[in-house]
Amino acid sequence: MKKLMNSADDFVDEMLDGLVAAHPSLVREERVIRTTQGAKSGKVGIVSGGGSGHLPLFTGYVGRGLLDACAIGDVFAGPSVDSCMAAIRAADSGQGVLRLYGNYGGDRMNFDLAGELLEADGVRTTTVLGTDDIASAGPEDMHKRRGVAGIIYAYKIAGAKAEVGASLDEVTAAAAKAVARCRTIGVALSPCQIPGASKPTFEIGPDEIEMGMGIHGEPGIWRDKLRPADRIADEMLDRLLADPVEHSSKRVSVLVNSLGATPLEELFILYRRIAQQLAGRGLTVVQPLVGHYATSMEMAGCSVSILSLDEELESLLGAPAECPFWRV
Amino acid sequence: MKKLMNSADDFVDEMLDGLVAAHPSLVREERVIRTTQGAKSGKVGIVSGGGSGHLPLFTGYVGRGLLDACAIGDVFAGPSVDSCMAAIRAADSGQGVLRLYGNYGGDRMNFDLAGELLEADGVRTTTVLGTDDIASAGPEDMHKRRGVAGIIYAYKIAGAKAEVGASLDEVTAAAAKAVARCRTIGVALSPCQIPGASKPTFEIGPDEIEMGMGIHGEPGIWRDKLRPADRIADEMLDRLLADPVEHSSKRVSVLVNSLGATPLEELFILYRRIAQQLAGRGLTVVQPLVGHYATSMEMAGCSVSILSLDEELESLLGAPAECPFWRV
Amino acid sequence: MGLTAHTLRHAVAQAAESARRAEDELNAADGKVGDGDTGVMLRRLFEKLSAAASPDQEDIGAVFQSLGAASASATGSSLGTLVTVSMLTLAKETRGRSELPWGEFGSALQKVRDVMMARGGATLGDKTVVDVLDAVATAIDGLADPREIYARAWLVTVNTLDAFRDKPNRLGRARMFAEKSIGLDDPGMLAFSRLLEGLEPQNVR
Amino acid sequence: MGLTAHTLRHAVAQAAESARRAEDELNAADGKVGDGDTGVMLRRLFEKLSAAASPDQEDIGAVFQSLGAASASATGSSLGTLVTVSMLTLAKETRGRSELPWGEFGSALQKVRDVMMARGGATLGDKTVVDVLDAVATAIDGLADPREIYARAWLVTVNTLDAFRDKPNRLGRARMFAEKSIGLDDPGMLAFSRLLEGLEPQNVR
Ligand SMILES: Nc1ncnc2c1ncn2[C@@H]1O[C@H](COP(=O)(O)OP(=O)(O)O)[C@@H](O)[C@H]1O
Ligand SMILES: Nc1ncnc2c1ncn2[C@@H]1O[C@H](COP(=O)(O)OP(=O)(O)O)[C@@H](O)[C@H]1O
Ligand SMILES: [Mg+2]
Ligand SMILES: [Mg+2]
Ligand SMILES: [Mg+2]
Ligand SMILES: [Mg+2]
Repeated sequence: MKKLMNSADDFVDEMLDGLVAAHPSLVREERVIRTTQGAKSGKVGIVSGGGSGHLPLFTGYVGRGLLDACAIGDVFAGPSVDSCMAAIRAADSGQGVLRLYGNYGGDRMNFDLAGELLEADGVRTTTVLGTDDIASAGPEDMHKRRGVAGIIYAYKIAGAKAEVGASLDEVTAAAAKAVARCRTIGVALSPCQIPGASKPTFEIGPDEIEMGMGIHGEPGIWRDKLRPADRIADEMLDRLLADPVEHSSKRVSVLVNSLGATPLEELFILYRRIAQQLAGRGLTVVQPLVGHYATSMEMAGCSVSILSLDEELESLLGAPAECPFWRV
Repeated sequence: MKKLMNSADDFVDEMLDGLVAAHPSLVREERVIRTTQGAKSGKVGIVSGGGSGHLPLFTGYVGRGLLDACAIGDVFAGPSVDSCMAAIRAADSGQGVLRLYGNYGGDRMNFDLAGELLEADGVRTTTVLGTDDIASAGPEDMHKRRGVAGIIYAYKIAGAKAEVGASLDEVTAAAAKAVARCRTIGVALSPCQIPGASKPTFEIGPDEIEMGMGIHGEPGIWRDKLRPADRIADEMLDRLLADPVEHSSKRVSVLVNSLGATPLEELFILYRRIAQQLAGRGLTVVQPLVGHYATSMEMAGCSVSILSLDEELESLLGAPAECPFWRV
Repeated sequence: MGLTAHTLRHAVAQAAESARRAEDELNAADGKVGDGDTGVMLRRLFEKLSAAASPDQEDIGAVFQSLGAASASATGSSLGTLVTVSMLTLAKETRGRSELPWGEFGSALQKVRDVMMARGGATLGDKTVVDVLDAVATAIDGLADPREIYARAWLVTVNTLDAFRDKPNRLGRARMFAEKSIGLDDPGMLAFSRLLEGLEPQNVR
Repeated sequence: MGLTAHTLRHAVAQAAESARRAEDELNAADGKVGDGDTGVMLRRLFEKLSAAASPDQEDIGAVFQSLGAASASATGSSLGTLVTVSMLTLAKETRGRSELPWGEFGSALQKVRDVMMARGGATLGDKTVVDVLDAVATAIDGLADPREIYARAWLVTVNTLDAFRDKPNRLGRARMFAEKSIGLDDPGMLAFSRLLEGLEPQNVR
């Protein structure tokens, strides 16, 4: 796969340099991106992080009403312990910091270790893990599920909660509620390639799709011939709505997200069907999102996320927020 | 190439349905997208249009301080005469309408014919054609150049001018100035495929790139092996800055645009270099744009646009504006 | 004798059938020099035209007018728009008449050629649909026997394709591929020939 | 006799060289069950570790500490983070000492295994780097002759790879590929074997 890059080893650092050059609201310090103003005094901090290769995730969501700082690793590798520590420090104004990131082994080791090392300095941290990918484990193994695109809802909701002066526990509870009420499923059409790797993350036939495949190419639920968009949308929605959500509600937000190469045209074709189907089930869509929100570089495919709202979540979702890739 | 769609014949209409379902600020009437509020009384109208397959172009730029309406054709085909007429009518509040679209044969025939047919009804129209693609003809044949991503600068500038109550002639002049001071060049890495077509728009080797290729696969300046991103960025910039611009200035805006499959990571790697090089030449970058602004579905590659600013253009560029894909 | 509303409707239905059959071939021809959509565009367009030619019209100008209107709403591709202006031109020429005499057919086609050139900016020799239309319009000028018109039209169409095959395209998207286009048929000219070929000569009476 | 700061630095340099040589092989192994980056990660990590092992330190605990610090800043991959915690553990074990006696080597590795399991959540039998480390730590327990230690370590490493090859991966990314992973070496275990293989036994004295 062709990449516009200089070298695999410089891929992430050059990407980060470009990101902050284009977005003066962001500052780079090694493998940490934070807001230019720094931790807002009196506000609980929120950090996230993960591997590179998922832009706008994770660094692109640093901004007012969203993340305060973000630790970023090599492509598809966790952020280093140092980066996690630095991100937490950057986000801390003394009110404590929520670590809000996807449920992946490497990321957890690093954020956990960072938190333990900082405890000695009196930094208070809590953790909420994104676990929205319903294809990665059954409902009985909810805690084993991976975090994918739906985590941006948790960013938004925790960010809005922190913005109004809520305590660390309250912000943590809001993030946990957002995760608990969000479900995502993806479908993959073509792989991507890690810079420096000798081949793509997986192979798939020229007429095949894989339902439920993960954003790093983790195997999904089935692989079969491509079928009409409406049938794919229906199956994704059926699976999402069949997954049990405590207190599921009649008002939802929907995110139809490109994994990279899938163009907006196709996302809108899917969204059209999803909106029809949700309306048919008596569900009202609030603040839908259609676009590139969490990608795997040049991978083709998409994910659909549903966030089941309650009054609190809906008002937090609608609160003003601003980062380079999302503004409310 | 795999596409998430139902049928080639329904591709555009279903895409438009999804677009307006996701964005309540837009209304669809057949093959026209307009603002929900309709033509603003006392304001000059601005319409654009072109073939589908370039989202966010063209329909995604309908909004306050940008386009009032947009006529949209089949994938890579011009909008029909009827759509052009309907878009112009939708944009007209009696102050006349600027037709602002890319310089392609089919589009011109249709917008011209539409204008002539509407003249009988007393609708005043003017035309400014996007001609920013420097690879499509030499500076001596400026009027033969195709319009590509740089047209969004003309949208923004004409839109801001209209918003402050300027006359049709003034809005037209502002758009013409933006076009005259904007230059774009693209590089293609892989093709796209028109829904229903039997094969991709062009063929290119697994390690090749083509400098200057057009957004529909029109041949470029050279085709050769992939090279480091910095060398590509340098050549694109050299070509852009070597192209004569009347009153070129020391303040520029830059748009680094993905043609579709090329991910944000790579765009930022390019932008990093471009920003360095521009600074090295004593140029100041104002409001850079890096992302998916004018695509060709799943085509891989990117374009770089430079807009040479003066005081008027800079203030119009910075004026508030809002559409689903760009907010200032 | 001449072209009546009935004959015209029948011809449009035949053209729709021809366009359907030629879809892949025309896409492929356009794929070599353009964006590969001539066939799908033409098939979709003639589906709509065929539906738009309402069966109860006697005024041939009115039929051409509805075809023009349908085309104006159905397509915006270069070739499609030239079909639109052709239909609108023929509508103007035949308004209020119940037939277009065969003897006037050639000069009507010359008018169509002229508006196409005015609208699209092509000049003769650019290797576009205009060149084959010009050749046909000239060749049948003054002829009044529909069988002879058809035979001459078919002959010059084939000859014009042959004559232009080894010239470069000078207009439209194919212009960019000027050198590559040598040895290839222009998709618009080829489309014209496929539509003509599909008209049953016995209907042209 | 034991592991000194000098020997450790030399071993790290050798490991960096081994990681460079094994980069493609490890990427390929990880490509079959994971995301294909074990090799590139390890090569980059050991480049940085090799640069971080400053030549003027006599305190072996201080050398381990700088290796741990370098690793903590250089990598966040699963395997890389396990290297980080290993180095930090060994730093704690050897702080202020100029050598780690060979007789204590096995028990030090057992501590490393334990922190790896605590940090990463793996259990024995999951087919991860932990399994080969456990086998080695157990096999060399109490041995004091470096040549014997190396020989035993190499033997059980090979045996452990053999023993696990036909079992499914139960942890990390490879867990998702449990069935597919049967018959394949775990990339982390394979990495361990390549690094060990590259250590010149004559240096281990
Ligand atoms: N300006 C023009 N004047 C005359 N004929 C044209 C013109 N532009 C295109 N054509 C004809 O149309 C054909 C291409 O049709 P089509 O593929 O439908 O258009 P598009 O280029 O919009 O995809 C060309 O082969 C040529 O014969
Ligand atoms: N939680 C864990 N505990 C023990 N070993 C692990 C764990 N996670 C991964 N590993 C080891 O790391 C190897 C993968 O390393 P690497 O490719 O660098 O990680 P990543 O999965 O982050 O890309 C696995 O083969 C396994 O041996
Ligand atoms: Mg990895
Ligand atoms: Mg076309
Ligand atoms: Mg075409
Ligand atoms: Mg890996």
